[in-house]
Amino acid sequence: MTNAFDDIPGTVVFTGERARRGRHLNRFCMSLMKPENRARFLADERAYLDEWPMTEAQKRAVLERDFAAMLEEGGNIFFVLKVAAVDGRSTQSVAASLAGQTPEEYGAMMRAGGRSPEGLRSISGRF
Amino acid sequence: MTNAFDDIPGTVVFTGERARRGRHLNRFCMSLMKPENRARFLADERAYLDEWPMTEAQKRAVLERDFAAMLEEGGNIFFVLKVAAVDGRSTQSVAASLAGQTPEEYGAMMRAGGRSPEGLRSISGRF
Amino acid sequence: MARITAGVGSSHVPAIGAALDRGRTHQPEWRPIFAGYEWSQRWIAAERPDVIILVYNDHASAFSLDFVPTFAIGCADSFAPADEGWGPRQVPEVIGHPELAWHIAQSVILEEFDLTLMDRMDVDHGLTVPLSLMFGQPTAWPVRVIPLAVNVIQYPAPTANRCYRLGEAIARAVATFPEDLNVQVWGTGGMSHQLAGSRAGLINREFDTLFLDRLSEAPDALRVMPHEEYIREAGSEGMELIMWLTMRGALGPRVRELYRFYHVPASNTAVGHVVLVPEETGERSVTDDAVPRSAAA
Amino acid sequence: MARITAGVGSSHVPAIGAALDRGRTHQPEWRPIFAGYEWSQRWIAAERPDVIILVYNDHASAFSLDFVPTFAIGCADSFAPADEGWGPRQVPEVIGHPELAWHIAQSVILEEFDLTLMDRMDVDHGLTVPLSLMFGQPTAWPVRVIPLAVNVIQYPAPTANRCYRLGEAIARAVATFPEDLNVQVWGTGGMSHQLAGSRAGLINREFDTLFLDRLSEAPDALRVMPHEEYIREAGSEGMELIMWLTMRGALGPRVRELYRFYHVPASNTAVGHVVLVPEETGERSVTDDAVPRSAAA
Ligand SMILES: [Fe+3]
Ligand SMILES: [Fe+3]
Repeated sequence: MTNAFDDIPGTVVFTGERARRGRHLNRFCMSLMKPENRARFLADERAYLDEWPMTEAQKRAVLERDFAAMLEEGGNIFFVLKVAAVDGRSTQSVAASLAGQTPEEYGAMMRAGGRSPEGLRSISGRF
Repeated sequence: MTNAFDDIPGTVVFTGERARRGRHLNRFCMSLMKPENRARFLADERAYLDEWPMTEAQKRAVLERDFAAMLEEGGNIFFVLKVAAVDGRSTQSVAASLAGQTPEEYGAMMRAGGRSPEGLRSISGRF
Repeated sequence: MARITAGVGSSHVPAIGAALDRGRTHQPEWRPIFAGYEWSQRWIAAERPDVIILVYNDHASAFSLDFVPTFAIGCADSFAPADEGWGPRQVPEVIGHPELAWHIAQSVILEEFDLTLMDRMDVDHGLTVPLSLMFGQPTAWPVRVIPLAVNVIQYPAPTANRCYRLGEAIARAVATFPEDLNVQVWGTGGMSHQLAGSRAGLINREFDTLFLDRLSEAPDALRVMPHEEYIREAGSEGMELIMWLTMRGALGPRVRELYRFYHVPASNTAVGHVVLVPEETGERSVTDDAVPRSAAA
Repeated sequence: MARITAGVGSSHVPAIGAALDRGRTHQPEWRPIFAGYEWSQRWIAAERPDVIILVYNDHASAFSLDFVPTFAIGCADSFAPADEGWGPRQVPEVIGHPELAWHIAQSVILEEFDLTLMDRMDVDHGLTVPLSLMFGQPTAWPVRVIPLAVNVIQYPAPTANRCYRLGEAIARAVATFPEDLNVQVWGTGGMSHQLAGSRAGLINREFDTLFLDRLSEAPDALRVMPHEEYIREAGSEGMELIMWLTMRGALGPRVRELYRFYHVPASNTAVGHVVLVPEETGERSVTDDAVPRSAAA
């Protein structure tokens, strides 16, 4: 099913199709809510990931902390942020990496009023 | 809040007020979904019940398998039936005890077409 | 395009499942009930639906009282039979249809139905007993199933009218699903019965008959009936009948009743069963030596 | 009788909670934000509401994707602050109002809103950060809270119109609660911000201003805006703004804006805050040296 928001550039809307694709990735992320799981994950990330029926691409995205790839593979932003929390990493630094900016560039952009919507409303140019 | 169904005789409608009153009784019942909890309960019923913040009246109702009292104390019928399941006891025998009938009387009544609604529609006599 | 070709109403008494699972179908107590579904088993074998949207209620199996959704749709790939306290029924796993389930969810939420989306849910006798009655004991269910769980055990349940309107919205959603699918909607629960309270054992054959008549011919009368009237006439658990209205709402304004069965008792319950087809597609759906509307027992 | 006396809109950025909890409120980055709530802290200290119906969304704290309710109302006696991955916030337990919560649930379900009833639910920054902004750091929250969680993280969220209509239904329910209670409704989330995707960092001050203007004066224009327009203009997470419409719907047709604050940024987000009163009770509600409508920052 195509959706009206497919026309919005650089924007991941978490549809049912993404939820299905990312089911086990997101369940893995949710497991990091428990301190004992966070400890087990940090002790041996690969072994912990191998307990989940995730795709290799999903596991690699987690191991490499590639948040754009996690979203691409069906991760929901609020679930993959739990991987950042394990690292003690801020939401802002994740947002920067999703934007392809350094944390410094991104932080400066936000302090200057954020990213303007101009030119970022529509792929088709309708808006 | 009074409800229209308060006028129906011999009928427990599981309202929010009952849900609040029976919260821990029903949670105890739900715990019996797990085989290990069923075993622990049967091994020492009183000790298992004492793990729950239930009222003494609720605990006594369970120990005595007084299903009418369980409903009175906020039990939901489908939750208290889990206590019967632990005993390997049928739903029909619980229904009989709620009706104040022997299982034989109740079974015969059901085979004969069940309890007639005549005279059992309304306390006020409006129906 | 996907299309809704028929609706099935059926009681979902746990003792019926136990009788089947323990090989008691030929005992005098149970034989009439299974006999009452023989026509429907032949009918559905010929109909070969691809998907059943199965409206039922959970009985303290998947949901505790910590979390009571009014309407919950199962979007998972599969659903395991629940352990209801004496081990799960030995019936096949229920295979879902996540693409259609998500399509329905999206469509009806945007039409302002406030569904809860379930990606993991065990299904209890409310769902598996009707499958057993209609399909017997296969090694795998010959159909995909989208579970739609309705709260009827914590007051207040949705209104009868809301259940009907959800059925209408589901029909609109199915009609826009691009795949060619033969979809049935089932409503389960009832008929008259009561467990909770000293009136336990209530059976109201007169009301049940009226309900079945009106279900086909005058559903608006059933839509406006308040909960207390369902409880007064059909018993505290007989109120499950509101779930049949979701099935009915999905079939459109006019239907034809292909089959009816009614029997008292199964354990504490009156057993009722109907097969309905939308009037538009009624002719095409009669694919078998269909018994004209007949009341057994 | 219970009555709704005011509505509060507020962003609920987690970094604001962290700044407060770690004593960073006087750092240049954070000071303007906390300053922007000073008027409201004085206002609410004078208003002394008994209950807040707090509309917010869960962020993968209480709900996994296995179970996504469109609308979930908290009927429990209390709600613990959630561990969002770095330990729970050190804020007081949230005390509920189960009698009013159940009354609302019953009333709106019978009006055909399909709520999920929660008797156990941890509450995350979506609920606790607005409490902190409005009440500071007390040892106990000076108000009871009914959490109303709205799904905005799994597409599709409820429509903006549905959120508004739920607010209207809540107002009807509150008006029939027999106890004399001063009730506020809060809508939280937003304003414009985006995390998911390469457009991360989006801020749309023009849209946010328009939204705040229309919230008071022309809410119908916000009700009919489709999800894609919220996402396009306010960002994928800025769509949280639909929750403000439940607050707005609860206030009735005409409102007066007592206070407004807007600031960019808090971490990734534009911070917005309004205090609204129903036009009928507006006069009585002004109990302090109310700052006339003012845009800070
Ligand atoms: Fe049932
Ligand atoms: Fe949020």
